[in-house]
Formats: sequence, structure tokens, C-alpha cells
Amino acid sequence: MVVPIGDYVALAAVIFFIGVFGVIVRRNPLIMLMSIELMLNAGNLLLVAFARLWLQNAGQIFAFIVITVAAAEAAIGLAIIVTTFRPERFVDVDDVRSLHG
Amino acid sequence: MIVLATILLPLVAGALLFALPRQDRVLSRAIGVVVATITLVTVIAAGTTSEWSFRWLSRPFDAAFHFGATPTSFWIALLLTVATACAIAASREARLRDFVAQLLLLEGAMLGLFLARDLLLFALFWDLMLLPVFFVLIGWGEHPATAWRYFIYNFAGGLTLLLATAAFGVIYGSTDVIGRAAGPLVGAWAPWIYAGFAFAFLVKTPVWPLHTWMPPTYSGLPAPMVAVVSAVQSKAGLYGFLVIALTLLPHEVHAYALALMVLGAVSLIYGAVIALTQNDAKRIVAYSSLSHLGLIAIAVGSGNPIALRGALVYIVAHGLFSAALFLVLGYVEEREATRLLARLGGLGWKNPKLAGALCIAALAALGLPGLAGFAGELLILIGVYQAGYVWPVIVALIAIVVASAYFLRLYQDAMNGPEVPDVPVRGDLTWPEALAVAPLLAALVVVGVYPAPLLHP
Amino acid sequence: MTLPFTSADWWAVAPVSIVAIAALVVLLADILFARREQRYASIVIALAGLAAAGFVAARQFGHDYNAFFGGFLTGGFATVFQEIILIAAAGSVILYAALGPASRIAGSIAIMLWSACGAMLMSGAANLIMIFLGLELLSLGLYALCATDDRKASRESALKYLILSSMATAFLLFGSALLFGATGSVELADLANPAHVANPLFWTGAGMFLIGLVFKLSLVPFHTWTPDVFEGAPLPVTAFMSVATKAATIAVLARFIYAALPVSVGQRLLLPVWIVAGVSMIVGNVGMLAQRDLKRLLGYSGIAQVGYILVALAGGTPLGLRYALYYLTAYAFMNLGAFAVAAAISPHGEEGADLRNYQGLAERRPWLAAAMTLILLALAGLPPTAGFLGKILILASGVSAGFVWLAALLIVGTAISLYAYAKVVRAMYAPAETGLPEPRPFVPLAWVSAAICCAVIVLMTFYPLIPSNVLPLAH
Amino acid sequence: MSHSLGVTGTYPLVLTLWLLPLLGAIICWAFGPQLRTMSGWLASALVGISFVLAVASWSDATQGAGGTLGAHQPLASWLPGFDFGLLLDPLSLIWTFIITGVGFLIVFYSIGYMDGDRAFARFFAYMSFFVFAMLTLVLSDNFIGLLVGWGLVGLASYFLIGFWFERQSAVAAARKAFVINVVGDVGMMFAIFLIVANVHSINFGAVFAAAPALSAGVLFAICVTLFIGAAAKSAQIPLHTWLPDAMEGPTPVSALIHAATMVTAGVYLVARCAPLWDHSHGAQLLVGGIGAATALVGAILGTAQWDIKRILAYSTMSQIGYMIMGVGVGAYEGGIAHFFAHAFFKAQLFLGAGLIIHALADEQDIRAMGGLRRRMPFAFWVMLTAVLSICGVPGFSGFFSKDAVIYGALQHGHPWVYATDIVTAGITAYYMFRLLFVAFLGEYRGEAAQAHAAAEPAHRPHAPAWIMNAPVAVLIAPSVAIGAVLMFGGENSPWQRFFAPLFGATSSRAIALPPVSEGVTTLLVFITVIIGFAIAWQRYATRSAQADAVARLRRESERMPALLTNLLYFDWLIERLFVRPAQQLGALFGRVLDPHVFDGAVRDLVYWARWLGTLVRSFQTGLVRAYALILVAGAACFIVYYAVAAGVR
Repeated sequence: MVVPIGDYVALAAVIFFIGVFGVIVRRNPLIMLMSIELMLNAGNLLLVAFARLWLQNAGQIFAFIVITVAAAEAAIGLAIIVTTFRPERFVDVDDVRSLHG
Repeated sequence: MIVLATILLPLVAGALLFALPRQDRVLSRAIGVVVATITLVTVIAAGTTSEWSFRWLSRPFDAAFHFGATPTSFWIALLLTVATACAIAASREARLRDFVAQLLLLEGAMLGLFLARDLLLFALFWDLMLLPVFFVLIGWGEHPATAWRYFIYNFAGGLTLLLATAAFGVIYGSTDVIGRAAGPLVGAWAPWIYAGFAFAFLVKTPVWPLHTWMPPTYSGLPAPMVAVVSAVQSKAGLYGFLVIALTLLPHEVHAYALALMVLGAVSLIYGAVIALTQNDAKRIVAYSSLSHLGLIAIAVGSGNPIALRGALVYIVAHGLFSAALFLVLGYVEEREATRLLARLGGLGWKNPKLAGALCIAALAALGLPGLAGFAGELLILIGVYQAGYVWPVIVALIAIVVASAYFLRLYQDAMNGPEVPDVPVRGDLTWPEALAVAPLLAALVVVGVYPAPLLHP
Repeated sequence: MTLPFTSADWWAVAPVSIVAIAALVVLLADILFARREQRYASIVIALAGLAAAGFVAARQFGHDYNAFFGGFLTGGFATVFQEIILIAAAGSVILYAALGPASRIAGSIAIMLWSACGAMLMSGAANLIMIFLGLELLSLGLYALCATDDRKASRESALKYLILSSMATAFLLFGSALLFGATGSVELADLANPAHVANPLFWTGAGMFLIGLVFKLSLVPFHTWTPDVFEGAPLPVTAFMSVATKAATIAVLARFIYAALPVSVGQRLLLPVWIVAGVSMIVGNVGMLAQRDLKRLLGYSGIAQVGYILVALAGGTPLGLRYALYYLTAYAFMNLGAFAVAAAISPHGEEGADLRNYQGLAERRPWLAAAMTLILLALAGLPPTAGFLGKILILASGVSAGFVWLAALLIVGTAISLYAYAKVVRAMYAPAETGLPEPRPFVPLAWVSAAICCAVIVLMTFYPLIPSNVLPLAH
Repeated sequence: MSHSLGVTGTYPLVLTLWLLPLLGAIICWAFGPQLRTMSGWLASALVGISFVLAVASWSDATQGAGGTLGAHQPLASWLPGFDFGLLLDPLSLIWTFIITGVGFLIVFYSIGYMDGDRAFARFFAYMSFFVFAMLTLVLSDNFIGLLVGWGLVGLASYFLIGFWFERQSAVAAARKAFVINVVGDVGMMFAIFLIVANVHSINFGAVFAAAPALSAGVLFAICVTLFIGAAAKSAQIPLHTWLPDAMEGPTPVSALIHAATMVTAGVYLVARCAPLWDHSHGAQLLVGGIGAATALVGAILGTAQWDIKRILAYSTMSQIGYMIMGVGVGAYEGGIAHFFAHAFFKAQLFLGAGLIIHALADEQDIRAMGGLRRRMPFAFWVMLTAVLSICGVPGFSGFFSKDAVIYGALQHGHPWVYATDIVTAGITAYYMFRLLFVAFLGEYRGEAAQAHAAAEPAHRPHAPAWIMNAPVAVLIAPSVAIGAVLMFGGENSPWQRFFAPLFGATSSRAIALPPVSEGVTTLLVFITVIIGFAIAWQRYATRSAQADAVARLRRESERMPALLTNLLYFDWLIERLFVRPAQQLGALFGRVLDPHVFDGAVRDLVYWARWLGTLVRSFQTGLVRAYALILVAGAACFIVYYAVAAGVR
């Protein structure tokens, strides 16, 4: 059976929203980073789905590139988080608010 | 080409003056006077014939670095150069080098403004001429808030001017239009563009109720600077009305003439009665300036040829006597360490020269027949009456009576009455000081007796 | 089949590759040289690379090159943006030298060059993949650069930038995906096909795509990261970020507006952008009031300045784009000049970023004060600076395009900004306070670059460098 | 080509006599310290020369007839229709005689009077300047030139009233005089606007030629506004209040400016503009009425004064009332004649008073005088002749001129004016003789002042007496005899014939056949004068009155009705109606409106900008999650818009 494209869009949207939600509500930077990955993957899902729909491999290429980039981003992100929270024992983004106003 | 030199000379000289050693007061003043005098000569040499033009923009509208005096701006430029020379000669401020430099920069910027034949160039110099005053208010002013008032009001005006100029250029296709027989701008946007210009001009003049920056500025600035500012910078707006608005937006000027005249009339009487009750001598002159320039606004509103010619005479006259008044009051303050009428008095006995100078200036200001102020007032009012407006004439006449009262008060409270013991009386005017105001006073008499050259542009 | 890659493709990406290679050389040189020479070695190499890239890019100008199957177009307006980005990079690299001694110079410079590569890719990107790639290359570099300082603030700015920017990128990606879904193509040129103006996927996709761009332009309400990141990041990084990111993103936005939108729906589709631009002109300028940190101040000012530039683009005419480029060029020099002055008065760390240290600067360093004044005048749009002429051009194109309300907002915003900038000027010309750190005697690099910036700002007023030809926008 | 009453062409003579006093003024002003006493001699010499020149130009000034009469000297032109020139015709000639002639005597007298003053030279600079200004006024051939002179004499009078400017009272008086005169100038300016708007020329000739064509309303308006100027300058009610205060100036100033010449400028103006008044009956009625009223009011106020100079000031006001009335109703020759005679006897009165004041060390209160007839007989005879003349005792100059005026009122059909004048004549006699009796008869009452003066002889170093006595002596002759010489013989007296070419024959203008003859008029006037004299005699000159003069005078001054002590409340009204309101308005604008309303509005704008800034910054909490939330919220708005916009077609 063929899953209609609408379902893919809906699913992607849901994943994307979960990601957004995660970033907003969670205070642990690691989990926030994961939520962002989730958002990106929602995009990937769409790309692949549409690539299939249009029989256009540009979508897949796009998706591969996104995955690579996301990996790099994760790497840099972790590095930053580590440097930021090296002094503290618990990691909580709400503790970093020296810059404001 | 000469006209370009005229503008660049003070600007360059002013910039170079900063390279002089700081302490060198006499030398910097001497340089300033010389430069200003040379500029005066070049202005005369350039006359209304010398022009210089260089393409600036071709899109979105034509604009050029186009300089050249119009019959009107020639006289104002002359006034400017004379006033600046006298002001520099009269400068005794602290950090004199920087002060003289600022005066020269101001002169250059204003020459650019009045000699600009391109609207965009006009707008550029409009903003430029505000900067030296702002810097002097910061560095030499009495109260920081004054600088902000001046800055906020005038640059707000400058911005509306900018927007109006841009819109004008887009609609008209070119801003290289000042002083040439270019047709008027027509269309739905014309009133808005006029509003943009008018706001800037009214703030600068100033006209009630946009005037509240002016009294603190005029009383806070050092005398030589305020002499130039009140003498010439305050004329930028009126020049704009006379040369730009009346030629490029005549229909709008005519359509809203009544509003202009009402504002002018209110300024006339409002400034006059306030001047009647002020205690600070410089503020009295400041409010009198509000009152006097309202008269020119009325002249513009009436649009009558005699009134407009009279307006030019009065522009020059007001420039001369307000410059003289502020310079002399500067001398008084320098000697008595105060400018409050309540604390001054009886200077006339020991300082006859000082008293004489203040007397002539004040008499010219209150429109004594035979001096420059009178010729301007009379012609303006004749024209306004001819144009069929009676009420502004009556308001103006009342203001003239009040003016006689407050200028006499200014003169008598400072110079007459028993000598006040507690103020330190220094000597009478020295010759250099006297020579710094003499040209202005002489010009007042000459223009008052024979204004014909200004009347036949 | 033959290999589609031709020498023309290599030539097209030559500037980008030169910069990338220069970055590698910097790292290698870092190994070779001794501690003391390292800084200057990496600086010289970087500047040489940037200069070479700039030269090549200049040679390309006026011709029509493309690479990656038309995914990367250059020779037209892309070249102008690349030049601006290269200038920004060069200026920021110089700042590294101008500032006091700091470790990890080579690494930072290399990363900055790679970010520049990303920005240059964006300015030429003609399809969604290339845009995403360039954007991420730029951003990833910047995340790292923000953290290169030892201050806590620096790390914090990195974290904030990371989280928020990646989020925005995710929006952009999701939007690109939807656009792809709506049109079946990743080429911007194909989006313009009026066939799918009715497609809600297309609209939503465009919307989310624009969110990503508007975030990078830090327009309200996507501006919240800007002040914090600008303040926290090291001074050279802020300088680079403030120019390169804006330039690259405006390039993408311009291409999107001019090449990728069906004419019929163009204005309706962009209305939110103009609105946020208008709001930003006000918010950015009021935000500047009562700021105590130069970088933060310039962050807010940047929010407003981008708003001005968008007014020029609002016309949707090539002319407007050229005015935007003119203003962007001027803006680049204004910012770099300001940061150069800041560097010139920073003895140890970044004292130049603290506005309290500008009290009475005119007494102690009259020329630096004069330069800063001129730059602030330019930012405020006062003569005799390119800021003035740029404002006029922007106003003209905005008015001629019928966006009078934007022009009016611009005027109001400028009025407010005047007050904010003038307060800095007044501080510099007010009598000095005691106990302020004595600015450094003479910092050749900083003084020179500040002088150059001022000279350019003034000269551009009288000889407007408005790029003549900015096409082609799309393949 | 410039229109004028005079024949066109140049006439350097008038130019010279006009400019000589200016030259004197400039020299005395610039080189006063060097010249010292010489400045006085120089100034009087130059004024004297102008007088000689004026006499020399007699024939040229009176030549010609009708439209082109007198000599003319064009000066300059501002604009078409704004041509300036000098005109010397019979009218201006008469004034020039008085200005330069009497002026010369008074300036000469001043050399003695001002001797030793710390600003001796400045005084003569001002005096010469006044003569120049007054000549400008009477010699101009156009309204603007007239106005210039009008303003300049006001300035000169301002300087001289406030000459001793360490005295606050003098300063205040000077300011009051100037401001009230500016009110007059402003009135004349308005007249000029009307004239230019209707005639497009400022030139007398052109304007008068066009007068008949003007509508009655315009003509009346022109006359009224012109007369505002005349009233201010000539101290006609209600603009007279400055004149008594003006007595703060040195006595020669009062003699020259505030008696002989300047204050009669109004008379000159009306006479000069005769063609306008001839065509506006309303204006004649108004001016005649105000003139008569002024005459009466001045006389009444004169009866209540004790300061010798203020008495003379009010008498001046009253006499000018006569003149204004005369020229107003159309009896031009009469009005001018009275001006002519008045110039002599009033100058004589003031200079006589000057002799007394000078001798009594600045004592001006007649209550502190008395018995001066024996102490200063010369002064007594001077005053006596002048008083007889001013009262119009038959045979004296005042008799002829005053009768001409009074009868003229009747001739031109103003019986009420006529009646008022006759009453006034009586009152005049009363207060003038009152002055004479109180000051000169009885015993001397001013020992204190006398002692004070004697105590310090250096207090006022006396000049050689002849410098002051000679001019006064010279004046006696004309003030006694000039009337008999010139004005005797009604229609064909030399006076009438002199002015005939200018105004035409009197009879031709007389509109009503007088019910009573001139002889009856003379009789009536004489009777009232006798009555006035009798009352004065009864109150001040009788033995009983002399006995306890001090007590009587004190009682009188205590019982003086408030109406008189407050000078009929003119000053009070002006203060309440104009001065105070203007000051209160200024205070309101300057202290409330300006700082709090107009400036406040702008300050509020700045405040709101700052407030907006704090609002914006309050969103910068520094919490990354908050930022993310804001971002998402914005994104939501975007997406909603696009979702909706996608639907909209």
C-alpha cells in the first residue's frame, strides 16, 4: 500500500513541533541540542518524501548534506556546551544569563 | 570656480586650524579674521555670476555639486561673511583655537547652504551647519540639556527636509533646481513635500510653537557663536521659503499662506511680550528674534513683491543688529560677569563706547526710523497691507510698540541708572573690541538710509 | 557521459577556494613559525589570501559564471557581496593583530576564513541546497568563533547563538523542504513558476524559509540573540559577524525576492518582511538608548540598519538592490572603522568596547575621537558621509516604490538613533573623568584601518560607488 | 521724476542748512572730551549758520504759486514711488526759522546753563542732533521722510529727557516719552500703508493731488491715523502724559523741544496735510474737538501744579491744544500763527524759569520761592511779559494769534470748540498769574535751599550771566511785538498774505458766516482773562494772602481734589489697561506656556522614546529559552499569515 504524501507532511510537522517544544521547555542544553536535531530530521523526512513523490534525487542529496552538516553542528555544539559548563556540576541553561538588557 | 573656493576656504582653514598649537590664542584669532575677510572678498568677487557645477547623481534623480549665488543669497552670504569676521574678531573664549575653528567650519557650511543651487546639496549643508553649533554647545555651552534641545529640534527638521528632498527628486527628476526658472512641482504629493520643507524651515527660523530650543540655545552659546547663528543660521529657513518654496512649490505656499501668517503673527506678539518680562539680557534678544522673524514669515505668506523685497532687507537688517547686540552683550557679560538686568546698571558713565554700541544696535532692533530695521519693517508691512491683509499689520504694529519698550528696558537697565557697586566694572571697549562691532553698526546706518541695492535684485 | 565539471566551474568558485586554502595555510604556518611570529605570519597569510580572492573576484565582475550545475552563480551582484565579505574578513583579521596579545590566533583566523567561505557561497547560491550549505558553513564557524575567548560571556554568547541559530536554520530547512515539495525543484529559478501560487505548501514553505533569513538578519522579533551575542563574542568576531552575516543573508534574500518569486504574489508574500523591517527600524534604535557597551550598541544599531537596507529592496527594482549594495558597502566600513577605533583604545582586553572609556576621548586622543565621531555621524546618516547619501538613495527608492510608510518609519527611527549616537559623541567631547584606562599610544594597524574606513566613508559621499550591473540574479 | 510741492531741480542751500547741525552733532559726539566748552560754541555757531541760510533762502522758498511752490532738492529713491527729497516752502520755512532761530538762542543759553556738567559735550551733541532731526521732519517732501524725522526727534527728546541718566525718574520719564511717541509713529506708519495702497506714492505732491479722488472713508482713516502720530508728538489727550514727566530734562531742553519746536510737530503735520483735512469734515471735527479738549484739560491740570516747569508743561499742552484745534478746524494761518508766537513766549517762559532754577540751586517748587521780584528783577520782567503774551492780553503777540485761532473755530462752524477755547483762555490767565504771583510776590520762602546753595558756592559754578540773559532778552522783543507786526490786519495782514498761496484765502474756506464778529470775540476773551487774573490776584496777591502765604499754600495743596492730584487718572488708566496686562501676559507665556506646554511636549517625546527603549530591553532577559520562545512566537505569526494568505485570492 502507498502512504499518501499528506501523512508524511503531517508526521514531519509533528516531529518538527516536538523539536520546537523540546527546545523551549527543556533546560538541559544537551536535550535542547537533540531537539534541534529532531527539527532538522523532520526536514530530512520531508525532503526524502518529496524526493520520492517527484522522483527527484535532489531531495535525497539535500537530505544527505543535511545529515552531514547536522553531525558537524552536533560536534561543535557539544564542544561549546562542554566548555560552557565545565565549571558547573549541573547543566542548566537558565544559569547562563550574565548577558542581558 | 571662485564660488567653490569661497566655500572650501573656511572649511579647509577651519580643519587645518586644529593642527595649530593649542595655546596660540592670538595667532588663531588672527588667522580666523584673515580667512573670514578673504572669504568676504571672494564672495564679492564671485558675485552672482560665478558658478561651478559637477555631476553627482544621475539616478534616482539628477543631482550636481552646483554652487553659485542667487541675487538673494549673495546678500545673505555677504552678511554671513561680515558677521563671521566680526564674531571671530570679538572672540575671547577659552580654548580659542578650537572655537575659532568651529566658527570657520560653521561659516563654510552656511556658505555652502546659501550658495548651493542643488536641493540635495542644500539638504547636505543644512545638516552640516548644525554640527559646529552642537559641538560648541557641548564644549562651551552652559547646560547639557541645551545641546540636546538644539540637536533634537533641528535634526528632526533636517530629517523631514531629507525625506521631502528625496520625494521631490523622485517626482521632479532633478534636484538641480535652485535659483533657476524651473517650473513648479505639481501633483498629489506636492503638499506633503511642502510640509516636509516647511517643518524644517519653521523649526530653524524658529517660528512659534517650534521655538523652545532657541532661547536656551541663544543664551547658552558663547556670544560670538550666537551672533553668527542668530544673524545668519536663523535665516536659512526664511531663505528656504523665499528661494525654494516660493519658486518650486508656489501653489502650496499660496494655499497655506494663511497658516504661515498666523504662525508668524503669533510669534511676533508672543516673543515680544515674553521679551518684555525676561531678566536675562541674551534671552530678551532671543525672544525679540522670535518676534522679528515672525514678521518675515508674514511677508512670505503675503507673497506681495514689495513685502518680499522688504523681507530681504529685513533679513540683512536683523542679521546685522542681532549680531551686534549679541556681541555687545558678550562684552558686557565679560566685564560684569553677569547678564541679568537686575544686577546690571549705570555702565554708561564709565563705558560710553559700550553704551553707544548697545544703544545703536538696540535702536536698530526696535525699528528706529533711519536705521536698517525700519526700512525692512516698513516695506514688509506696506507690502502686506497692499496684499490686503490688515490684521497682521496691526499685530506687527503692536509688536513694534512693545519692542520699543523692551529694548529700551534692556539698554536702560544695563547702561543707565545709578552705578551698581557690586558688579566689577572693567574698562571701556578697547579699540580691537570696538572695531569688531563697528562694521555691523556702520552697515546698519548705511542699509537704513539707502537700502536700494537690496531692493533691486 | 562526460564529466560535467569544467574549468569554468573552478574559475567560478576560485575566490571561495582561495580563501579556504588560505585558511589551511594559516594553520600549517602556525606549526612552522615560532610563538612570537605566529600572529603576524597568520595575519599576513590571511590578508594575502583575502587580497588574492578579492582580486580574482574583481576580475570576475561583469561576466556570468556558474558552478555546480547552476547552483552557484557569480560574476554579477554575487561578486559585489563577495567583495564586501572579503573586506569584512580582512578588517576583522586586522583587528586580531590590533588587539592586545591573545592565544589561538591562527585557529580563530582559519575558522573566520572558512566562515567567510560560507558567506561567499551564500552570496552566489542559486538553489536551496547551496543556500543551506553556505548558511551552515558560515554559522558553524561563527558558533566556534564566539567561544574563542576565555571570558564567560564569550562562551555564553556561543551557546545562545548555537541554540537559537540552529533553530532558525531548522525553520529554513523545513521551509526549503516544503518549497521543494511544492515545486519539485530546489532551483530558486523554478520557484518563480506561477503554476503553484495557489499551493499552500509553497506559501508555508516560503514563510518558514523567510523566517530563517529574517533571523540571520536579526529583524524583530527574531533579533533577541543579536545584542547578547554581539556583546559576548570577541571584538573581531563581532566585527566580522556584523557585516558578513548581514551581507550574505541579504544576498540570499535579494535573490529570493528578485528571482524566486512569482511576480503576481511577490508583494503579498513579502509583506511580513517589510513589516518586521519597519518595526526593527524603531526597536533597534530605541534599544540603543542607554547602552553602556559599544558592541551591544552596534548590535542594536545593526537591527535598525538592516531595516533601512530592506527599504531599498522593498522597491523590487534592480535599482533598489544597487542602493542596498551601496549602503551595505558604506555600512561595512562604518562598522569596521568603529571596531578599529575600539581596538585602538584597548590596552589589555576589550576596554574599547566599554562606552565609559570614551569619556573625554577628544582630550586624550583627538584624532581617534574625530574618527569615531565621523563614523557615528555616518551611522546616523549625517553629512559629510556615505550614510547621508545612502539614506537619500534608500528613501528615494522606497518612495518611488510607494513604500512611503516605510520611509516615514525610517525617518522616525533615524531621529531616535541620532539621540543615541550623539550621546556617545557628547561623552567623547565632554571633560574626561579620572581613573579611566589610558588608551594605547599608537596602534599602526588600527589607526590605519580606521583612517581608511573614514576616508572611504567620506569619499563615497562625493563619488558614489553604486555598482553598475548586478545581474544575472538567476540562471 | 519726483513729484513734490516744490519746483523740481536742485537746491544745495537747503541741503547745507539741513546737514550743518548733523555735522555739529557728530563732531561734539566724537571729539567731546577734546573740545570741552568749545563744543557748546561750535554747536550754537552751526545752528546759527543754518538760521542765516534759512533767512537767505526766503525768496526761493516763497516763489512760485499753487502746485509748485518753494524750492526742492531730490535726495534718493528706494523703489518706484519711493522718492526722497527736501522741500522748502512757506510752511517748512516758518518752522525752519523757529527751529534754527529760537534753537540758536537756546543752545547759546545752554552754554551757560550746562556749564560744568560732567557730560557737557554730549548735551550739545544731542541738541544739534535734535535740530537736524527736526529739520528732517519739516523739510522732507514725503511721508516716509517725515516719519524718519518724526522718529529721530523722538530719539533726541528721549536722550535729552534722560540726559541725567543716573536719576531713575529721568530714565523712566525718557522711556515713557519714547514709547508713547512710538505709538504715534506706528499710527503714522499705518497712515503710510493706507496712502501707498491707495495712491502708490509717498510724495506729498502726488498724495495731495490724489486726495480729492479718495473715498471719504479712506481719507478719514488716513487723517485719523496721521493724527495719532500728531497727538503723541504734540501731547494731545490721551497721549499727553509723557510731556509733564519730560520736564526731568534740563530746562533748555524743555524750552526748545518740549515747548518751542518738537511738540508743535503735530501742528506742522496737520497744516502740511491741509489738503487731506480740507476734504474730510469728520477729521476736522475730530481734531478740532481733541485740540479744544486738550487745551481745556491742560489748563485745568495746570492750575493744580506746584513745580514751575510742570506748570509750564501743562500750559504748553494747553496752548498746543489751541494750535491743533486751529489747524484742525481749518484755520491754518491762525494755528501756525499761534505756534509762531508761542515759540517765542514759551521759550522765554522756560528760559526765565531756567534763570530762577539755576539761581536757586535746582529748586523748582514755587511754594519754596516767593519775593523773587526784588531778588531777580530781570527774571521777573521776562516772566511778566511772557505771561501777558500767553494770556492774550491785547497788544501782545499771544493776543493776535490766540484770537485768530478762537475766531477761526467759529468761522469754520464749531461753536462748542469756540466756547471751550474762551473758557480755557480764562483758566490760562488764572494759572499763569498764579505762577507769577506765588513765585515773585510776597516774601522769600526758600531759605533752606538758599542757604544750601550759598553754603557751597562750588556746588554750581556760575557762568558769566550774560550768556544766559542775552538770549532771553532777545526773545522778549518778538514775544511782545511779533504779533502786532505780522498778524495785525486780518485778511490782508502780512501773515495771511504769506500763506495765501499755500492755503488760499481764509474767507474762501470759511464755511459758516460767524454769528458774532471778531471784535465781540476779542471782548469775550478779554473778559474771561480779566476774571482769571482777578481770581489769581484775590487768592495769591492780596495783602491778606501774602500775610500767611506758607500756611495758605500748604492748606491749598492738602485740600487739592484727588481728581486733580491724580491728573484726571490718565496715567492710572494707561497703566491698568496696557502696561500691566502686557507684563502679566508675558509672565504667563514665559513662565508657564513656554517651559511647560511647548517645551514640555518635546520633553515628553524624548521620555517616551526612552520608555520604549527600556521596554525593548526588558525582553532581553538573557534566558536563552525565553529568546527561543519569542522566536517561535514570531515564527508562529509568520506561519499563520502565510497559511491564511495562501487561502486568500
